Amino acid sequence: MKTRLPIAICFIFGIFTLLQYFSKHPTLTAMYAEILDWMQIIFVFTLLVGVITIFKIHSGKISRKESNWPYSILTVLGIVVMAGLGFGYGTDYGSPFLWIFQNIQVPMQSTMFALLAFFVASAAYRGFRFRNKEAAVLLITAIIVMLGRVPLGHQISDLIPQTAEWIIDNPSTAAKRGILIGIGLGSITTALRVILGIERSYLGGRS
Amino acid sequence: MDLSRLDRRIIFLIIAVVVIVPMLFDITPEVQITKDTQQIFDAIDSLNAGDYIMVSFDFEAASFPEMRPLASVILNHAFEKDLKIVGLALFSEGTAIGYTLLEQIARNYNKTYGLDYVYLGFRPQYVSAILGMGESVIKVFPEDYLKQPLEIYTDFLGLDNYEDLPLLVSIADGSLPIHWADYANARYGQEVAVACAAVMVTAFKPYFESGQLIGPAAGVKGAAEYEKLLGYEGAAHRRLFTQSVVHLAIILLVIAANISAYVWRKK
Amino acid sequence: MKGFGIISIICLIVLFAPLLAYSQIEDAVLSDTPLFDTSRLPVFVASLLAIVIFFIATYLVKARAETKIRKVAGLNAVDEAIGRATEMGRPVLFTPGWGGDIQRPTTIAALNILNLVAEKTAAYNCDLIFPTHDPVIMSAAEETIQNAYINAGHPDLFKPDNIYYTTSSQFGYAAAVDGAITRIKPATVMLLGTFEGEALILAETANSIGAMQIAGTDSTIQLAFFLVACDYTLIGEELFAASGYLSGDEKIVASIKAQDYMKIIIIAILLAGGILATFNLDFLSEWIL
Amino acid sequence: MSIETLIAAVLTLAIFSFLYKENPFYRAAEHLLVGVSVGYYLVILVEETIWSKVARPLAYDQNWIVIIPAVLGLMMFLRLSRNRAYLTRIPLALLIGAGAGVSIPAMLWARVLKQMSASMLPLYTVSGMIVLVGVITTIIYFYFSREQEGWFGYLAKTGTYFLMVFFGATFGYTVMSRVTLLIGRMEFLLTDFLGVVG
Repeated sequence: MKTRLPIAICFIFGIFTLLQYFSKHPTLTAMYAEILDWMQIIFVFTLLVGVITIFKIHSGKISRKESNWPYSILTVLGIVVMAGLGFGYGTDYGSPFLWIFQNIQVPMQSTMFALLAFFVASAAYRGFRFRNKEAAVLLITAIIVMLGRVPLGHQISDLIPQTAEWIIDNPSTAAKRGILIGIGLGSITTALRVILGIERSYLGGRS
Repeated sequence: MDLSRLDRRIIFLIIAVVVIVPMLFDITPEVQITKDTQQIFDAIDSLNAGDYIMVSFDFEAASFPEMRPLASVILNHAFEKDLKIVGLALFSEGTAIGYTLLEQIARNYNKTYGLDYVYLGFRPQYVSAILGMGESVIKVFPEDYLKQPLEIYTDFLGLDNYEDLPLLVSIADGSLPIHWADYANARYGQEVAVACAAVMVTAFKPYFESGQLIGPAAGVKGAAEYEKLLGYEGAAHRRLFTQSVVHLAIILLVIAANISAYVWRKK
Repeated sequence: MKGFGIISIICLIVLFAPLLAYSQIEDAVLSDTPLFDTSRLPVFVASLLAIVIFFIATYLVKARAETKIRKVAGLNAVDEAIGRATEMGRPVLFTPGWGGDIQRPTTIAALNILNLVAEKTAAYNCDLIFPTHDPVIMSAAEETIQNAYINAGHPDLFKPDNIYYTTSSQFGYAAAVDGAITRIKPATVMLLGTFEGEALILAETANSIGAMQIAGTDSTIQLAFFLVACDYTLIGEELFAASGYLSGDEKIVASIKAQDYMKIIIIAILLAGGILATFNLDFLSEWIL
Repeated sequence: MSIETLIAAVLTLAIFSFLYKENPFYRAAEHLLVGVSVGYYLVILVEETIWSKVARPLAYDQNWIVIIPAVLGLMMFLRLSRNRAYLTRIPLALLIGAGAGVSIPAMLWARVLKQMSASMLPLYTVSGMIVLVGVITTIIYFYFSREQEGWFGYLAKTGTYFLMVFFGATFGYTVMSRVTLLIGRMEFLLTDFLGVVG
């Protein structure tokens, strides 16, 4: 019962959503929309569980005075203040909730994203080596495209941006399609294994 | 010394220097206009004063640095042409940013909210929002971002659905333009132009080739080209110089590492 | 089959509830719409074909007990990676990326690998840390890891606090995992799942503390970054084949075989399509789309 | 300088300090970012979903069906209990099963059929030929039931070269976006915060 019921539910919902794709029948479409709503509702409740686990982990750290416990206060405070302001004073333009979002959350998020420029450089520095023929192809393509995307490439020779464009349109697109087809096939068989209950470690069975 | 085993922090420092130093100089490189940017420019330029244009801010907060110059050129062009702008956002994170930007640029042109532009705000579940506006915009957005009923903006009552909308621009950092193409264009025949992050261009390519999407103006280079078409050299131009220097620096670093590794191996 | 009756009744109730909700839809619309949407015929044929091939492959593998598949470098490294962590007395960190949710087959494939990794860390008594951006993935991972520890005979070693939700914000997640990597200093970092912009941030940080990195994703853009920055990278489909490799389970190997049979058919169709297109006959490519 | 700029600049520098090494400033910023962003998503998602999809339908439309997903959702809380945690498998099974069912036709269409159809180009053009050879050899690279030796290995090797071109091109292409983001942040520090440029 502990594993059979989940596997049965998985099978029924899987088959239903699979078959629904092939029909525009309003009843089936409505059922599908309803299931999508259910999925969202379950997600939000699970988010609450996630928030509780964050609280548990951080309050545990604070009460046990584990290493770095003062930082945990910041996390707990962040959640409580944001939730309090959001539920209490709304999320509209000019609300304190939005003020914190724009002046605290957004700058930090975009700075995290900007770290990528540094990491791109260090990864390229370390990883782009003329080790063998494959690595050479990788290196040379990357350099051509990097040059071809800025005015500098034009200034050296018009051939650079043209080559970059050609590479992206032809050999690069071909490989991308091959990768996507492979991913498609892998996804389909994985999904089939899930629906048929072959793969079920997350449902309590041995896979 | 084997340069190829350099401490990563030295690389970081080099990158920081090559970003900061070029910014201190006011150098604007010569930009060549590509047909993609020309296409979206022409699409907006061919509209008549008083026409509606819908601008969807389809990006998240973290990518604002890349999207800002693109959003600026589009809004500048639209205000300059006296188009009536209808703004909205399909990512919750882009909502406030879109409004702030619209307000800022509107001020430069002395445009009035409710008369020359409105901001509808955010709707979750973009597919149903995109489809819904094909039937009725006011049904999807009964109120604007400022919580006013949409009916009070009499200048915008002429906009019922996509039929009254000659052009929609999606300013996107992700794959939302594909949804605009699949739902607004394929089903309702809505013309959709795209200003997007540079990384997304390859993903959209088939849609541009088949004419389902117009454009794109992509990344900082697209924004700089657009600035040139509008007849000024703004933020994107200045950035493009820095951008070139950084690209060159990364390439030189890679070459240096390779030469050093080769010499070291020989020893 | 005790309990089967109850199970079916519950399932039927659960499934037909939405039907009941919409039973009042206008009858005219109902009778006017055909049950089958003919514009989706190509996908239907392809799905049917895929399912049939899946069953044929399962039958063939069972009948011939043929399980030979070629080696994939990244997968052979998994054992080495866990062994290394055990030797160094440091944990393994596994994270499925910000781009996926539980509905995505990639996430399921990552959880399958997680299951096998967890059985090994349980056997070696090596800590396994699993931060994620999605609360549902957190729940599924906890279930997976707990079962793996039970199956490995070490339920006592299971630490639920090591599987945690960080935040749904992309760069909040990146900041949290980066922080965890630099503070915990895991010997091995496994980045398997759907990644977006955060991919290289995590890979480079893992490299900076000297961790061995095994990456694998279906995000084509991030593959390039992983390939340059990581020790081992599972490219696209290799990630899906991984659990078959690692477990050697007959049924999973069969599905890898099924993928290969489909590839033969796809190549044949592509060749035929190319030749037809050369003579300006587009009906094949047009029918497919 | 406004208080907003000062706060944003301090936090920006705290995150950038991670590049030197992990330190108390980064650690503080990281924990704050996690907390604030969890709060943000919590508020947005609860308002969008629990209010509009559960509470309102129950209160105004008397739509009793939403009790089922609400109960399934509440079952997820059993994750927090030691001996009833297995019951969370039921809502999980619904999510995983429905997701798997949706993905089969979607993946077949977008990832397989669409890509195939786009690759069927006339072979007398250079790009038609290259695309077809590239797609087929890449697929062969991913063929698992055969060792990559002999003529088969040769084809797979050709596939690897195509893959390397793709990875190189993607890398080069993406650098542009990433560098732009850094320039944006630096502009903020130099212009809005320090007032050096602009």
